[in-house]
Parts: sequence; structure tokens; C-alpha cells
Amino acid sequence: MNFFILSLIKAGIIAFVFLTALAYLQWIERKVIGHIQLRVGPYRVGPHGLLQPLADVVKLITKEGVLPSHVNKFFYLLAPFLAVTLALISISVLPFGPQITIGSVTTWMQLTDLNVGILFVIAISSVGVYGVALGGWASNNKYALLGGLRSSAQMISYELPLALAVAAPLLLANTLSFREMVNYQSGYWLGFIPRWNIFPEILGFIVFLIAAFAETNRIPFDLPEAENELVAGFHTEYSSMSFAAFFMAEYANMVTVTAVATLLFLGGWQPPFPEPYSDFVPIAIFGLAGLVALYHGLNPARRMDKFTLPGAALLFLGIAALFGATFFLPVLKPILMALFWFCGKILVLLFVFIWVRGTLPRFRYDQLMRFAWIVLFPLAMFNLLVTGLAVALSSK
Amino acid sequence: MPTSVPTSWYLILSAILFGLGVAGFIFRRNIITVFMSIELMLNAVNLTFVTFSYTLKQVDGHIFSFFVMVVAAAEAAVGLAIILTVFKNRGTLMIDDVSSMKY
Amino acid sequence: MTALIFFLFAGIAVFCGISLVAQTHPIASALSLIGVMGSLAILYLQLGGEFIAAAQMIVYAGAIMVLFVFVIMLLNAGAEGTSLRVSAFAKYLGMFLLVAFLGLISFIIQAMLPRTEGVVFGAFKGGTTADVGMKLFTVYLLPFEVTSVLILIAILGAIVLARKEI
Amino acid sequence: MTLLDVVIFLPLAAFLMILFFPKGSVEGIRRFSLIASTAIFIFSLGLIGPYWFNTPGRWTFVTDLPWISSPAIRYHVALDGISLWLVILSTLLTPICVLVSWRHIDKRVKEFFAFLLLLEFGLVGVFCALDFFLFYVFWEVALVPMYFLIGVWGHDRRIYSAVKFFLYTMAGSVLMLCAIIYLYTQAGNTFDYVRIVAGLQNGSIPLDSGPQLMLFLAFFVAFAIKVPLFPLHTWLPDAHVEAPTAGSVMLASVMLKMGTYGLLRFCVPMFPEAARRCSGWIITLAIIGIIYGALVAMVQPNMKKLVAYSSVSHLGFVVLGIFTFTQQGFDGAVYQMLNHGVSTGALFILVGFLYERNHSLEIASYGGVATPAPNLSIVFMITMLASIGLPMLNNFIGEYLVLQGAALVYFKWSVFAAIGVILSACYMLWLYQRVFFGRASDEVSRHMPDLNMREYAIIVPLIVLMVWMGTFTQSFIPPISASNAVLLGPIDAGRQVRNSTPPKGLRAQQNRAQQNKAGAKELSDAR
Amino acid sequence: MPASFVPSATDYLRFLPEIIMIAIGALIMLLEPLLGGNKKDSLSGLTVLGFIVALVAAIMANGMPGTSFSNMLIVDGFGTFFRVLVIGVGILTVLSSAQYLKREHAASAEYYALLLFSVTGQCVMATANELIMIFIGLEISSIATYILAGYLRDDKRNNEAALKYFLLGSFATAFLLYGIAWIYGTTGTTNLMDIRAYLLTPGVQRNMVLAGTAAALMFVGFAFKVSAAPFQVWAPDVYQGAPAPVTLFMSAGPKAAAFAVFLRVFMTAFEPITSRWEPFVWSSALLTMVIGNFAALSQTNIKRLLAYSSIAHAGYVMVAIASHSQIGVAAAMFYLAAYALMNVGAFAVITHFSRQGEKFLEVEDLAGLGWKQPVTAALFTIFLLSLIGVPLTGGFFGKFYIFKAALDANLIWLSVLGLLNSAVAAYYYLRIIVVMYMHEPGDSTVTLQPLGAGIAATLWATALGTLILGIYPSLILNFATSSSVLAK
Repeated sequence: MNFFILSLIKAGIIAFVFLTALAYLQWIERKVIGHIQLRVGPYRVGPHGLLQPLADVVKLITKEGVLPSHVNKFFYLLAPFLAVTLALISISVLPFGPQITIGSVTTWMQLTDLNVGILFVIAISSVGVYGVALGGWASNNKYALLGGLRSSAQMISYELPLALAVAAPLLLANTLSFREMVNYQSGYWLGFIPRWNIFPEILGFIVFLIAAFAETNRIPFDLPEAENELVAGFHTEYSSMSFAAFFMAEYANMVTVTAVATLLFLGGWQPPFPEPYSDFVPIAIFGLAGLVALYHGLNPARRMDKFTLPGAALLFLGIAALFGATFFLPVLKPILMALFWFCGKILVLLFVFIWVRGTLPRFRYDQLMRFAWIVLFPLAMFNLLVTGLAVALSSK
Repeated sequence: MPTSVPTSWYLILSAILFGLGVAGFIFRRNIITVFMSIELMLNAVNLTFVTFSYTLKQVDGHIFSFFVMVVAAAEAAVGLAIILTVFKNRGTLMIDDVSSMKY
Repeated sequence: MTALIFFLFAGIAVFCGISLVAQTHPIASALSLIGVMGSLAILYLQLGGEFIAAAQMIVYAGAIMVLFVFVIMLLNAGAEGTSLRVSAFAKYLGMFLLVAFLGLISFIIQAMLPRTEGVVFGAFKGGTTADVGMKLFTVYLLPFEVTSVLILIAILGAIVLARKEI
Repeated sequence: MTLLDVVIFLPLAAFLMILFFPKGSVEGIRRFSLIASTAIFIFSLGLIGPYWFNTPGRWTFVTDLPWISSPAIRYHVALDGISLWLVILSTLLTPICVLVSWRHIDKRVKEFFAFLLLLEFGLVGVFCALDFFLFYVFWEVALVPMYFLIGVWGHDRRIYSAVKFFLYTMAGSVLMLCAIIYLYTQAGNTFDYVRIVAGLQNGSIPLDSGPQLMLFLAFFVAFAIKVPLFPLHTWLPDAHVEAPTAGSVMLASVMLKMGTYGLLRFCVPMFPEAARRCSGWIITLAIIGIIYGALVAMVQPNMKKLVAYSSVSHLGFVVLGIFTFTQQGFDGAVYQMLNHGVSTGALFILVGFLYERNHSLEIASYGGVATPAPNLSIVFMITMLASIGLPMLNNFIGEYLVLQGAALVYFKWSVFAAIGVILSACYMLWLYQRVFFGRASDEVSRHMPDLNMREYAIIVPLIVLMVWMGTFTQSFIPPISASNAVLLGPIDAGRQVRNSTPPKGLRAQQNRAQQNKAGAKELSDAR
Repeated sequence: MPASFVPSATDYLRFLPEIIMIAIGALIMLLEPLLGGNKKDSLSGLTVLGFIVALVAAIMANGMPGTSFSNMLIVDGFGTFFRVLVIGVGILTVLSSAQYLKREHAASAEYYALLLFSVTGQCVMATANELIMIFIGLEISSIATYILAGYLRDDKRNNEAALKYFLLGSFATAFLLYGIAWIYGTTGTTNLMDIRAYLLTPGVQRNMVLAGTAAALMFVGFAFKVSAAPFQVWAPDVYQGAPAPVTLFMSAGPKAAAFAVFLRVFMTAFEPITSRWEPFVWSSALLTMVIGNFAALSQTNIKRLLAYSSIAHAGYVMVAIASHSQIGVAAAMFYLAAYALMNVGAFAVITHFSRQGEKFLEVEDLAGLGWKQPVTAALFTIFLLSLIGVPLTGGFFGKFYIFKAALDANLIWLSVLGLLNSAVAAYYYLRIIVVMYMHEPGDSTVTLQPLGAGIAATLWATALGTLILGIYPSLILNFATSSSVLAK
């Protein structure tokens, strides 16, 4: 099939899934935070608030976009656009699974592969700061400006440990391509420990994760938008779609970062167990989830549960059945298994993000900078040195 | 429209950018913009290196432009620090105002 | 296709370059410069400079220019006045000289370079990270190491010039 | 190491020793300087030895040592008949200047005498250096102390004058340096005067007429500034007026001779063709200088300035003599150099005496000095008459020889030049009348003691010398003419090569030249 | 291309001076927090020690000439000459800085470290055999000097100096790089010897225009760095504005190093196309001398005056380059050595003289120095006479050799005009002497502190050097001549 058409199809699928996922990520976050704080979170719109993201989107679109009179219009409008565009671009080089064949078409589960994919992601993420900085500056508002400045300083500072942490697995795998990186992580030590980079690079992984928090302006590093000091920071003046764009950028960045972490440290779509066992895991999980839902649906605690939980159970069991069907339809297997493990790992990491947000307080600004330069940077450096040394010694 | 362009066009592009950088250096009054014009010139140089690397099928040009980038980064750090001190002492970024020494 | 990409991004680069020089506000100039850098990165890719394209984005657009933007914001530098610091005559003379210079360079380039075949994407594959790294750590080992002194100086300079008290 | 080296380096040694004297011991410094300079003078008298009764070979007291290997610079010094007297003139005037400055200089005494000795080092060196480079070095070395002498110890406008003096000389000397370097390359990497002159004469150093003219002009301008020749003379009156007495004396008596010596030693013999081509112009300038200097001297209200302009006039004679290219002209020029050194030096000293007494250089503030100071007026008169060129006194001989040489070539030149002699009588006598005759004002008579012992010691030797040089010319002339004949050689040779018809008046000269040649041959045979 | 390149011990030995200076620089920065307030004086001692060890290493390295690090460096007599020269300038700078820094309350490890690094860059330049090394060495030296120029950052003039130096320096770098890019494109290499070999290949005539253009662009870059006209505009402001000891340093060290690369590039790589670059150098040399000398005539600030004089001296060296001969190279080397000595000496006096906030720097402020501090004044006079070019000083022989080289190359008018220029120059130097000796002392000299030990050492060393070069120049000249044969 034509390369362009194929790419268009892939891009369409990815964009659709990804944007929907972003919307629901917010729902998940609100839910999880709600439960951490012993609330229920969104509950009204749709069953368990499942339609809440949709409602939010409608609200944001229909709201009046306020253009403050004192802003620098061009840059004010450019900033959110820049932020969201740059955040979404990185997705294009991330692989979601191995090479697959559907009918006569053989393709990778990836929009495009670059030899320097990892560099590309770093490059894009390093440019990502402009959206925030520019937005803060163009608002012509001192809180926004301070937010923008803080964020640019913070992002530059944390980019270093981030990049250094990334460099260590690159040394091990000797590649800059995500695919080869994942391939490198296939197989098992002693037959059951997956050859993921997280094991030799646990320090690098931790540094990466912490820096990732800062790069995405998440708590405990969300200084740029610290509500109580900066009145929401760089996007104080933004409303309506432009506000949504900033929000989307933030969540997209989160997804990207977790995806990169997965690909670099957690073996990408490689299952954590050897082949035959791993195949049963999704069936078990979805089946169990379906059964639990069914149980609760049959013994409803609330009135609505009578309809929603069996529906959910049906869905889960259906998915379990789909995975079961892979035993008979080998075509589906690589797609589904890869997607399962990949998304699963991402979800776990995203949960960590949310979890941290629910539990940790915010740093002070000087502590934040100090942490980057005095703790994280040397750690990443040390990690890189040790890795390099090990690689050099073992290659001889 | 031709399907491909000769390398000399890339070189002309770089010459144009270099010239624009020179023009910016000469005409602009804001110190930071002047500095950015220099960066534009360096970028033009890099394009020349990469283009020649392509023509010569060598990687050396890339390495040279890599060094140019590193040096540009160092220069930016120092240059911006200098600009900060100037601003701190004089409260202006206009290059004409920074001339306490006269003939 | 190659030509299309070239003309597109060369056009963007030149437009942004002119914008850099013509804009009165430093932020606008900075963004124009980023635009130039971005389009040059694409052209590098086209010329087989994978690594250098990425480095261009990371180092130039991602680090150096952020620093610029940061400083512009920090100083809250306003737009320049409309009057340039040179007289109108000098301005036009300068423009003329610039055009003349460019024309000359273009002529020299066109006339002197041997006729080259068009740029084909992928015709030169020697610019991968591996190639760059291999050369960098063998032949160009010394400059690479010496560059670290440069970085040290830059850090030192920033400290000397910008810290609170000596 | 010859006696000449001793004479050259003793001043330097004395200079260095003075630097180690404590600042306070003024008397000690003065005494030391006097003793040292007198000793040097006595040593230098020893240089006459070989010339006492005969005219020895071309160069005496030759020292030729390598100094710098590349480019080949050598320490090459030697003496001939011309240098001999100029060296002795320098060494003679230094102790006299020390004595002159004995009381006159009361500030920064140490530095003053140090510079005086350094100046002597440079001057002596200039007159015996036979390596172009060495010559240039000495030339510049002499410049610096003089600059300080004028600038630090001079009168009101001393700084202006000092800088003007330095810059004029510097401008000329860089041209000379340029020419020297060019010559070095052309001559096959040598700075040696003897070799270069020989090479130029026998044609082994190729030099077309174009470069030759340029080289000649480069040297000529440098020397002409120093002489100073008419349009380049403007630094001289300033420098003389502002300099302290000792400075004026050294400047007038010796430093100006550096220029004429250079013309004689370098310009003319090395570039005879070019010299001949330019001689008409130069002689015109010289004659203008003679008359102009005299006329300007006549209207000066300031004694020193008057003497200074008279120097311009007198040195015009020297240049005139040189560019006649005749034996008589050359001899007269050299003799006139010595004469001028003695008599003008004495004049400056006497003006200095007057200044020490009345603290004024304006002629108008004097009058009737003869009454309170008869002895002073007598020595002044003798000196003045010498300067005018009265027979039996020294200047007469020099001027006569020069005029004779000029007349041999072109009679009208000597007529014009003779006007200068007449004019000099006018301004000198008028000066004398205004200063010494008439009724002495109270102020003058109160401040005008007669000569004391120190002043006698200064002036009497000079007076004696004037008379001696005016009467016993033969004590001085033979070595001079012998050397001059050698210098004249290439010019005559060049003349014979020239096949064009000589200009009007040159015919007589041509005949004369034959005789000259014969004379020179006789002289060389005599050796 | 060697697949794996492991540097040998020789490689490191040839690079040892730089390594030593870098190590000492890092050590100094590490030591500063450990040392108490009083012991910080020892940092300057350590710096001097580092320089001396590096000097020894440089001389030792000369014993095993050759290239190192895959042809990146070349250790030869030429390189060693300039290495020794810039390290020497470094030592003298440290010696004359201590008192000044104490007075300005600005003594710190960074100053010495930057000095060491800057000299490292200059050493790299001196021995670079590859355009990339030249570029990096140049940048190390320049950037460190930019910082030093603005070292007293609360002083307005310091800021301004740093800013102007920086902006114009970077501008020049861009030109240099553009030239390098073109020469790379034309010849396919950045190695000086390979470039030369390429340009000598028959049948590359077509590319000569390109190479000439590249040479012209690189010339612009170098001309900026050595402050040659018409690219000298930055020098007066920068020299005047920078702290006095830094001015001392940058008027000698970076300039000498820039000339070293200038010479090496134009006399080896671009030698085959001499006819194309010679007119630039020729006219620039003339213009530089004229502008420098005539602009200096009207200066009242002594730093600015010496800045213009330093421009003029760059012009003299350019004359040597314009004569494009081996003698010319030797002459330029000798001149730079003499120039470094006399200029460092002169600026050391100014360092001694300047007061808090760069006060007392008008020429008139020197009034009466000759009698208040006769030794200082006498030494200053020696430097000034040397700058004029009076015989028996280094400056004279420098000029002499340069104009001799020019005359050998048949540049007669250039020499004549150059020498006349040096006569003009005499005027403004003399003015300083006049003021020192012939004017009555004013406030500035009356309140002058006694000469510090460091500056005194600098002054004596440079004066002695100037005189030695003037009386017995063969000492340096023979070495310069023998090492002016650049590897080709």
C-alpha cells in the first residue's frame, strides 16, 4: 500500500485514540485524586462521570474566548498553539508495538521511525518550553510572567538530568532508535527476570522519573502554576480553547514522558514474563475485572450500578475473550499483546504521576533548583559514568 | 519546479542568512537583537558546513558545526551574563546608550 | 519532493531571517530566529545530517534560544524605537551594499562551484550519530576534550558576572 | 680594543656611574662629571697621534667586531681625518659644558650630567661609526638625551621645542632607516660602510639612477633636517632659545655637525650621480639659507635666537662647500664645521654668561655692559669677530675655502654667499653695539660682575683655539684634505663618466677637478 | 580514519603545557573555598607556579617536535615560541594583578582560573594545526578574556568594555567561521597542511576564487582579533574600559596568539594563493598604522592612547605578514615578543597608577612622576622609547626587522609610509614623557602608593627584556629565524 495512505491512516488512528485518551486521562486523574482524598470525583455526567470529559470539551469550546486588551495578541495566541503542537509532535516517533502484518500490509505500529528517534523526542521536548514561557510573557501580567520565567528556568535545569538519564540506557543498547531499544530489552535473565533497562539502570530510571515530573510541571514541581503564589501562573489570563490547549499539552507531555520511560526502561511492549505465561495475563486481568464488575452489578450498592456494572463486565469479558481469541487468530496477537503491555505500563506510570500529585506537597522554588543541580544532576552524571565504564569494560 | 535543487542553492541560502545576520548586527539597536544576529550568522555557517559535508560525502563538516554549536552555547551563556550586568548598571539595552567612553 | 521541502523551508528561513532583522521587538526577533533554526534543522535532515539536525534543535533552539528568551523576559526589554541608529542614507546604502554582497556571493557560488547534481535525500548517509561519534572520539578527540575547558569557562563566566557578590 | 673604543665607551661608563650616585651629592656629581669628561678629552687627544706629522692610511683605530649575526650588524668604528676633529670637538666641549652648567643647573643635577655624558657617547659614536646600523643607533642615542636636556632644563616653551626637535629629527631618521635597510638588501646583506662604498664605486652593487636618487634623497632629508638646511630649519631657533646653555652649546657646536658630517660622509660619496643631479637645487637652498639666516638674525630681539639664525647662515656655507664637489669646498666645509663649533659654541656660552647675570635674553634689556664688565666684553668681541670671519680668526679660513670652491664652479654662487658674510658682520656688530655700548642702566651695572675664574677657564681655551685655528691652519687641514680627497674620488669619477655637456660654469670646475685628482694622487702617493 | 584511536604518551607530552594549566586552573577553583580569607594571596603564587611548570613543559615539548592527536596539534619552534610568549605574558599579568585586585577588593580564584584558561586557549592557538583547533583555542582565549574585561562588574566601564569586546569578537568569529566553512568546502579538509597541498595541486585554478574568498573572510576574522583596521573600532573602548591588568593581558597575550594563527594560516595553508590575500593585508596594514597613530595623537586618556598605539603596532606586524616571506615571519615573531614586553611594562605602570574606579588615567595625571618615583618613571620611559622605536630597545629592532622584511619583499612605499608613521607615533609617546618629567606633580602623583613587589618585578623583568632585545637581539632572533620555517 502506498506509504502516504498508510501513514495517513496510522496518523488518523493515533490522533483519534490519543486525543480521546488525553481527555479521559483527566477523568482518571480526577477520579484517582478524588478517591485518594476520600471523594468520588466526577460522578454526575454519565455513569461514574464517564461523560465528564465530553462535557468539559463542549464547555471549553462554547465558552467565550477572552482576549485581554493589554496582551501581545500574536504571541498570546501563538503560545498555546505552540505548546500543544510541540507536545503532540513527539507522538509521531513513538512505537506502540512490533511489526505487524494485516493482510498484505506489513507495517510497524508507529507513525514513523527515525534513527535518532530518542534525540528527536528530547529535541522536541526541549523546545516545548517556549509555549509556557511565551504564554506567560505575552499575557502581560506579572504573575503570568513569573510563572513563565520559572517554568523556563525549571525546564532548562531539569532537562540536563533527564537527558543524562536517557543517555545511560542508550549506552547499553548502543542505539538511538526506539525500536532497537525495545528489541534490546527482549529476553530474560535466568529465564524469568526481563532484560529491561530498569534493572541495571534503576538509578537512571529514578532520575528520569523525577526529572520527568519537573519537565511536565507536575506536582511536586508545579511551581510555574503554583495557585497560591502565582494565581495559576502562566495561564492565568487564558480561557476557553487556549486554556484547553495548555491543559492538553500538559497531559500529552505526561503521556509522552511515560511512554518514553516505558520504551527506554521498562521494555516497551515486551511482556514481563516469558511467552506462554504472559499470554494469559490479560485474559486473567480482564476476566477477573469482568467478574468483579459482574458481582457488583448483581449486588448493586447504588441504583445505577444495576445497569452500568454489568455493561462494564460485559466489556471486560469481551476484551478477555478477544485476548483468548488470539490463540486462534495469530494475526491479532502481536497487536493486542503489545498494546496491552505497552498501555498497561504507561497507565501504571501515569498512576504514579497522579498518586504523587495526591500525596506530595510542592517544593519551594530555590529548593527545586537546588535539587536539580545538587542532587539530580550529579546522580545522573554518576550513573552515566558508571554505565559508560561498565560498557567499556565489558566490550573488551 | 525542479524535482531537486543543486547544493549551490543551499549555499546561497546560507549566504543570504549570513548577510541578514550582518545587517542585523549593523542596524539593530537592541543589544540582545544584535547578539541574535550573530547567532543567525553562526547558523548560516552551520548550513554551509552541512551542505559541504553533503557534497564531499564526509562527516567532518557535521563535526565542525557541532563544535560551532557548543561554542555558541558557551558564548550565549557568557554574553547574556554580560548583557545582564550592563542592564543592571545602566538600565538600558539600547546599544547607543552604552557609550560612556568617547574619543 | 526534495525541491519542495527545500523551497518551503528555505522560504521560511529567509522570511524568519528578514523578520529577525526587521522586527522591533526582541521577542519577535527571538522567535524568528527559532523559526530559522527549525527550518535549518529540516534542511540538515534533508542533507543527511540526522545528528546535527537533532543537535540543532536541542542545543540551539532548546537551550541557547531559551536562554535568550529568558533574558529578554527577565529584563522585560521593550521594543526599540522606530528610528534606526543610522541615517536614512546610510540605511539605504547599507541595504544596497547588502544586496550587492549577496549578489556577489551568489555569483561566486554559482560560477565557481562545479555543476552539482541535485540534492537527493538519503544520498549521503554518513551523518548518523554513530558516524559523528566515531570521528569525534578518534580524529577529533582533542578538540572535543578541549571544548570542556570552554564550557568550564562559560560556567565560570556566568558565575563571575552574575552572582550576588564577589 | 683601541684608544677609540675607550673614547667611545668612557662616556657611557661615566653615565652609568653617575646613575649610582646618591641624589643628594650634587657637588660630587659635578666634580665627577668634570673629571670624567676632562679625562675623556685627554684620551681623545691621543687620537691625534697617528696624524701628528703624517697622513696615515685611510682608517685608523679600526675595530670591527660582530655584534648581531643576522642581519649582519657589526661594531665597526674607525677614524679618519674628518672624524678625528669632530670627535675631539665633542670631547672638548663636554667638559666645557659641564663647567658652564656648574651653577646654572641647580635642579635635578644628577640627571642633567648623566644626560650630558650620554649625549657625548652618542655624538662620539656617530662620528666614528662605519657600520650603517651602528651609525643609526648612535644617531638616535644622541637624540634622546638632547630631548631631555631641552625639555627638562630649558626655558619657558621648552616642551614645545623639545618635542618639535625630536619629531623633526625622528621624521628624517626614519627615512634614513628605510634607505639603510634598502641599501643593506641591495648590497648583499651588509651594513658595512666601507664595503658598500667600494661596492657602489666598482659597480658590484647594482643601483639604477632611480633608486639611487630616492636613496640619496632619503639620506639627504635626514641630514638636511639636522643641519638644518633652509626650509627645514624651523626647529632650530626654538630648540636653541629654549635649551639651557649647555644644551645650546652641544646642539649648535656638535649636533648640527652630525647632519653635515652625514652629507659629506654618506650622501655624496655613495650617490655621486644623484648628488650631482640635485646639487643645483641644494646649493640654491644653501645660499638662500645663508642670506635668509643672516637677514632674520638681524631683526631678532633675542640674543640666543640671533645666534641660532646665524648658525643657519653659517651652516649654509658648509652645505654650499660640500655641494661644490671640489677639494677646496670640502676642506672649507669641514673646517667651517669645526670653526662654527668653536665660535658659535663660545657665543652661546657668552650669551649664557649674560643670562646668568641678568636673567634675560632680550637684547633690549642690556646696554653698556662694557662698563661694569670690561673683560667679558673683550672676550665677547673676539668671539664675535671670529664669528664674522675676520682674518686671523678661524671662521675666515673656512669661509674663504668654501667661497673659493664655489667660485671655481660657478662664480655667482660665491658672490651671493659672500653677501652672507657681509650681513653677518652687520648683525653681529649691531648686537655688540646694543649690548655692550651705551649707558649702562642701574640694573645692568648692579647685576653685571666681570668674569670669574670658572668662566675664564671656560672661555679662554676657546679663544685660544679660535686664534690658533685662524693662524695655524696647517695644524688641522692636512688630515682633513687627505680624507676629503678620498671622499671626492667617486664624484670625480662620476663626472668623467658623464658625457653630457657640463652646464655653464662647469667647465672651469672640470679643469679644476683634474687638478684635484692630481692633488689627491699626490697625497696618496705621499702616504 | 582510524577506527580506534588511542593517544600515545607522546601525544600527551606534546599537549602537556595546556594540561598543566587546565589542571591548575581547576585546582585553584577547588582550593578557594578551602582557603581562609588571608591565605587567598597564595592563589596568585599557585598560578605563577602553574605557569612556570607549563613553561618548562612547553620548552620540554619543543624537544620532541611533531604532530599529535591525529594531526590536530603541531609542536614546532614556532608554536613553542608563542607558547612561551603567552605563558610569559600570563606570569607577568598575575604578578601585576595582585596589588590591583586587592585594591579593588576583587581578588578571587576565578580571576586566576580564567587567566590560566585564557592562556591555555592561546597555547592551543599557537600550536594548532587544524582550523578546528584554531577556532576552539581562539574561543577559549576570547571568551575568558571577555569575562575578564568585565571582571569588576559593578563598574560601568568594565561592563561596556566587556560588552563591546564580546559583541565584536563574536561577530569576528562568525566571519572567521564562514571563511573556514568555505575553505572546507573548497578543499575538503580543515587541516592546514592538507589545504596547502590541495591548493598546490595543479588544475584547481577554478577554485582559487573560492579559496581567495575564504581567505578574505578569514582575514576579516583575524583582523578583528588583532584589531587591525578597518576592524579596530572595538579596541580603544575595550582597552580603556577593562580593568588595567586585564588590558595589560589582552593587549599582549591574545593579540600575540591571534597573530600566531594568522601567520600560521596565511603562511602555510594560504601560501599558494599569496597574490590573492596580499593586497588586503597590505592595505589593512597601512590603514592600521595610520589610524592607530593619528587617532592616538589626540587622546588624553592614557589607556586609550596606548590602545591606539597598540592598534598601530598591530599594523607594523601586518607589514611583516604582507611581506609574506620567512624573514617576515621571523620579524613578526621578534616584534611580537618585543611588543609584548614593552606593552606589558607600560600597562603595568598604568596598573600601578590607576586608582579605585579606574581613576587617574589621564595623561596629565602622570605629571611629575619622573621626580616622585624616578625608578618607575625611568622604566616607563624605557618602554615608551621602545614603543617609539629608539635604538638599543627591543621595539627598535622589531621595527627594523619588519621593515627590512618588507623592503626585501619590495614593499618600498609601505615601508616608507610605515616608518613615517612611527615618527608620528613618537609625538604622543613623547607627550607622556614630557608630562612625567616636565610638568609639576599633581594630586595623582603625590598620593601615589609605593610600587608593589609584583608590579616591580614585572617592570624590571620587562625593562630588562626590552633592553636585552635591543642590545643583543640575536638571542631571540636566532630562535625566531630558525623556527620561522613553518611546517608545510
